[in-house]
Amino acid sequence: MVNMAVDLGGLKMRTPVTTASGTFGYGAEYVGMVDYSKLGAVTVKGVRMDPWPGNEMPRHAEVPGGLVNAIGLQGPGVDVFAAHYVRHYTRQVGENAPPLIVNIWGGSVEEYAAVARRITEAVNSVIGALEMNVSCPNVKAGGHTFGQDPKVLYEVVSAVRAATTLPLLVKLAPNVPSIAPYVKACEDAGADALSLINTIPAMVIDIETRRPVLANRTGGLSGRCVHPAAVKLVYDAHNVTKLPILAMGGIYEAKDAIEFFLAGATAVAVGTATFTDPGVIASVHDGLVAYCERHGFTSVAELTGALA
Amino acid sequence: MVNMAVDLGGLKMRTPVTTASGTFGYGAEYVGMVDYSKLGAVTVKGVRMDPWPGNEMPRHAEVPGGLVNAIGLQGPGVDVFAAHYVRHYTRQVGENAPPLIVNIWGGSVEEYAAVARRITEAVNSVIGALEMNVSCPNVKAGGHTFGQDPKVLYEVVSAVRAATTLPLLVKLAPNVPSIAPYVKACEDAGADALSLINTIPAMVIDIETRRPVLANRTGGLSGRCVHPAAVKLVYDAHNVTKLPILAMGGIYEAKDAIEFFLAGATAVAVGTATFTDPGVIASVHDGLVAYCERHGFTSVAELTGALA
Amino acid sequence: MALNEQSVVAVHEDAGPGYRFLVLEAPQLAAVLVPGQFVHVRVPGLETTALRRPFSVFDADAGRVTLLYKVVGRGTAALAHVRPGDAVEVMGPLGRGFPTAPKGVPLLVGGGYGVAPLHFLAKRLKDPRAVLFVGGRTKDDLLALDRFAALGVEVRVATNDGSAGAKGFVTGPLDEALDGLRARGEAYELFTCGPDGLLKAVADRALAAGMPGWISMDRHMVCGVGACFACIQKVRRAGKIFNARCCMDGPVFKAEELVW
Amino acid sequence: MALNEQSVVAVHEDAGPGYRFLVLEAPQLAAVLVPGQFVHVRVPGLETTALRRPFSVFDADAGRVTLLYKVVGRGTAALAHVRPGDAVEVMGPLGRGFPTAPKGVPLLVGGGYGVAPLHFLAKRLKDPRAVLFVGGRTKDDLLALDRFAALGVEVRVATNDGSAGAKGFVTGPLDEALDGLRARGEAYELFTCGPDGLLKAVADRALAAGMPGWISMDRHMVCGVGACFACIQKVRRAGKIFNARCCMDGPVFKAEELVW
Ligand SMILES: Cc1cc2nc3c(=O)[nH]c(=O)nc-3n(C[C@H](O)[C@H](O)[C@H](O)COP(=O)(O)OP(=O)(O)OC[C@H]3O[C@@H](n4cnc5c(N)ncnc54)[C@H](O)[C@@H]3O)c2cc1C
Ligand SMILES: Cc1cc2nc3c(=O)[nH]c(=O)nc-3n(C[C@H](O)[C@H](O)[C@H](O)COP(=O)(O)OP(=O)(O)OC[C@H]3O[C@@H](n4cnc5c(N)ncnc54)[C@H](O)[C@@H]3O)c2cc1C
Ligand SMILES: Cc1cc2nc3c(=O)[nH]c(=O)nc-3n(C[C@H](O)[C@H](O)[C@H](O)COP(=O)(O)O)c2cc1C
Ligand SMILES: Cc1cc2nc3c(=O)[nH]c(=O)nc-3n(C[C@H](O)[C@H](O)[C@H](O)COP(=O)(O)O)c2cc1C
Ligand code: FES
Ligand code: FES
Repeated sequence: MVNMAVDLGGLKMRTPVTTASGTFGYGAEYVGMVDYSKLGAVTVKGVRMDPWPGNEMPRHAEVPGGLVNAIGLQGPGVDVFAAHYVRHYTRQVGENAPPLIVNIWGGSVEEYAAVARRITEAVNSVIGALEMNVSCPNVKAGGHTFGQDPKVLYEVVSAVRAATTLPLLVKLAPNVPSIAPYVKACEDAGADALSLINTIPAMVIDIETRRPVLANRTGGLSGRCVHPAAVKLVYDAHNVTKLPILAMGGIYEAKDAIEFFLAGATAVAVGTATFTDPGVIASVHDGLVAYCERHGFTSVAELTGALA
Repeated sequence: MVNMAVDLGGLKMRTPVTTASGTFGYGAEYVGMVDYSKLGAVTVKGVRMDPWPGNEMPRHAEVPGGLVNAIGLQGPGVDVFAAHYVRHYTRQVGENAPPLIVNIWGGSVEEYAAVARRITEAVNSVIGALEMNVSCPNVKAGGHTFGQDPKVLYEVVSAVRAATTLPLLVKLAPNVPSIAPYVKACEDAGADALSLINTIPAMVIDIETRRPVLANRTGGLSGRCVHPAAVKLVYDAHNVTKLPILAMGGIYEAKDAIEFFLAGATAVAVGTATFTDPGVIASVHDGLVAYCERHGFTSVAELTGALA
Repeated sequence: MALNEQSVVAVHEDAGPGYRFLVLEAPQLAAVLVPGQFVHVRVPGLETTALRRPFSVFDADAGRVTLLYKVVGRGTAALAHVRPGDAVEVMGPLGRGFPTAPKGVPLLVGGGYGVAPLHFLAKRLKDPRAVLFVGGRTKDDLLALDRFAALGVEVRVATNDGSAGAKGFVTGPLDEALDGLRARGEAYELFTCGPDGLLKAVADRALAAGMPGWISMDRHMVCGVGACFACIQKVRRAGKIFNARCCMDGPVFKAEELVW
Repeated sequence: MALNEQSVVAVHEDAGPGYRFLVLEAPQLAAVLVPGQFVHVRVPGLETTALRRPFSVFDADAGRVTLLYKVVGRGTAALAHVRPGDAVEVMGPLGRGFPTAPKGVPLLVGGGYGVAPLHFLAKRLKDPRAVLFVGGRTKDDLLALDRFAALGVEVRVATNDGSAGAKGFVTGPLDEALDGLRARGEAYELFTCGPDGLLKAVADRALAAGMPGWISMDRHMVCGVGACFACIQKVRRAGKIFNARCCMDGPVFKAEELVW
């Protein structure tokens, strides 16, 4: 028996597997196709204060080994989310619904804090943690700018920290020369954990129409092709911090998740792969158990940073 | 008849296709397998002042859709390069050998300048341009550090500019929040063109041995999987500068190269794809001609930035 | 609640030039699908990371689900290679379908593979008054007409080049019929699937006549289940305009909801 | 100068448990390959971006190139599926091979698929004195012995488990033979290909005896032509130690050049 429980900066997860924000709706969409008992948490689509329409269509382009998306953080706003979607989630998934990690964003430091406060006040026991998105490449006024400069990052994380008692994850961008200053800013501001990685800025051009495929012109790359880059960032971050890391980026099978653990992750999120095969979540979970058994680990937590 | 000639910051290329540094040796290795008449230039492996051993083995890991390498810039030093390899290249490739773009690097600003000066003084008419590598992720003391900070970048490019009369390309790293400050530093320092992109920092872990596959632990990702990210960086750079751009990153067919031209490239380099199929160079060239004909472009130079 | 069924190819045959019928043994899905819903297919032969492809249901009966598809790109090209006995992962039932208790004469209007959900609809309606209006560029774009005839559905055809039926757009025969119904004061209900231009033409007619119009939208999809927001369509509901998810809030919308 | 030939599979057959012979119609390559050189194969069935896989040449004759390979990973597993008539892109001739005019008794020492280049060598040597020493864990690792016998090459075998020939390492029979030759004052020349441990053992013996030793190295490769520096081996030449490219400066090195 492998102990699959992990503690992600105060969020107790019964398994170290969650979903990546934006690839699993508000948590109930995959009922019937995903075995929720294998999830230690469900991470939902980014939420901000007011309803947000997102970008024009088309919002995605399939590329070899991945996906480029520019959804643009569409969402109903925090009130509808808290009132409607959270209830829908618990009702649909049932008794054993894993805790929610609520991904949040805003157009200003104040908005980030306000969204965090509103969700914290909702006092719904299914809400387990907040994940601050400061790294979405698809909204100009939004997340990305806050994550580009360690000083601004420190400010916005500090403000959210002051606004919530929930475990606080900060989701960082992959396109930085070195992750260290960003990690330090999060630590100093009181974050409980890090999420790595968000999508990599990317672009696809239709050479026949000579136009960008996405209405937003550019988007973010996810899927298998980003995995080796994500492993490196998790490894780098783990080398400079004791903060636990939620790792994501191109997990399609247990092997990909195990690489993340060995590089330093405490938990992992399955994202783009779910679109192709919702069964990936269960097979990552089961593959982790099998790997621990085969390699003599009694607890999945021992895998974190366990390079030989 | 499509006019395939382009001017890459003073380097006259008979076609807009070259090879990516480090994937085409010192230029003669693919004689017999590549139609050199379809190349407008040949870009050679990074050269520094003294011989350099590179990293330990293993130096590569195959990943889905690409390659992670940590060669570590092995090379014989500028003197052996200038004396032996350049001569070997012209002898082997013959009369119509395309000009060489010599990729250079160093451990200090002074060394960069010294290598540039030595190559410039070699006055070998086959040497067409210099490409400064300030973005290799695989040598700690080397290239990368110079490319991470726009101020340091400005300094090292200025020093090389003062040391050479050859057309000067600067090859930038992809892992930056915004390419603009780096482009500006190159412009201000007098660069003639930009090369985009170098490899993306990456890591592969063997989960059975629980060790990084590469002796260097981490490496650089290249190949098809980096293409959408590379197109975005070329697009961004083209939006903030008039400097011509040599684009590379995951070109496997003409379509990939055409995306680069539409995004703003003046010329393109085929890299990792050559390992799998040296014929990619000719098919990219021929596909470009066919595309121009089909779309009514009389000159490939018209494609640059030609988004509808 | 959707499920992901491991189906087995039973029959795979031509349905006209560039079109194919794919019949899958998929008893769980066949039992629950309703007309207008779609399935999300993992195409065998594509790389393991490839996205699924959405297809309307042409028929669901006796443990089998039939799709009618057109080869348009690399996914459908790969799909065309599956053979009887091959396994195909199919997610469904997805989205909201058509209502199947119309308040008037059911008029079905289709273009191209848009006739697929209309066939399943006609079969479930079992309404002898049902008429299919179908258009195409040439007679090669007219699909499965024999299958509609077998259901006892009257078929009225238009082709742009006049190679079959009336020459011109399908709105020609449709407007004729609408005039007749209006003259007789008969209520009708419009159901349509096809290119955006056709959908809008049909929606406009439903709105103008104050008759119900049910419009099935074709939008590029990623997840197919409402999880990603890739497939939006602007709609007005309860006075508010918002971006609905076609895969979850649609693909069938009411004519009056749509904001074009 | 290398070329990239579009070969066609002529024969593909088992060569022992987990081992296969692949015979390719490749007249251009067959005409120029020399023993110890290798070819770089684009494996059909792998994704289009997959790297090539390097293989020594087992035989090159009458327009055909034969490889002897072991299924060890995904590339060789995919290769095992090619069928007669399939096209296979093969790059070659690559690297420096063995000298084929030995100054003494040619002693060939192989392990596993390392016998491949030694077979081609034996065939070209046409030296009745040639002896093959071959080792393996069990008799299942002894490959193509009949093919060596057909060339008139004497074969001396050792297996770790004693299931064929002498029990123990191949260095047992080899040392016996070396003792005999030394006793008779006969010159010999060593040629070897196999696991690193074996290569070092043979190189040490050549150096100790002052006899020529030719060592074929197996290093992970990317380009196969000297363009990428992925495949290095430390060597000493003209007093200087440097990282040689196995694909270009090797794969065959002189025993005294190698720095282990
Ligand atoms: C609800 C719904 C029902 C559909 N029903 C049918 C049907 O019954 N018969 C039929 O032939 N086709 C149907 N389609 C369209 C079908 O999904 C596309 O033709 C198919 O996805 C094209 O894939 P491809 O790889 O061949 O084309 P490509 O153009 O190579 O596909 C590239 C990408 O674009 C997406 N894409 C391309 N065209 C469409 C499209 N029209 N709609 C959605 N995504 C698209 C693909 O999913 C893929 O991500 C339906 C679409 C939707 C949304
Ligand atoms: C000069 C030379 C001659 C060779 N001759 C033969 C031969 O005659 N018969 C034979 O069976 N094998 C031979 N090999 C080894 C053969 O190339 C590998 O077994 C093969 O590449 C493994 O590929 P894979 O995809 O099955 O294994 P995987 O382990 O899945 O391959 C993963 C990666 O590692 C590389 N790789 C793995 N093992 C080796 C290896 N031993 N050498 C080089 N690259 C490796 C692959 O190219 C690939 O990039 C030779 C290797 C070299 C360098
Ligand atoms: C369609 C889509 C929508 C996404 N939306 C969000 C989001 O709202 N907030 C966020 O922090 N990340 C978002 N992401 C990023 C993912 O959560 C994840 O970080 C990234 O996709 C890498 O993981 P993957 O390769 O497994 O998909 C989105 C990704 C995709 C593909
Ligand atoms: C094996 C290898 C060696 C490389 N060596 C160098 C180098 O010496 N100097 C340099 O500037 N870039 C080097 N690069 C980066 C390439 O020139 C190119 O920028 C990168 O691989 C992206 O292009 P691609 O995807 O077409 O390979 C190397 C890349 C590879 C794969
Ligand atoms: S396709 Fe994902 S929400 Fe509709
Ligand atoms: S494999 Fe590229 S240099 Fe040897």
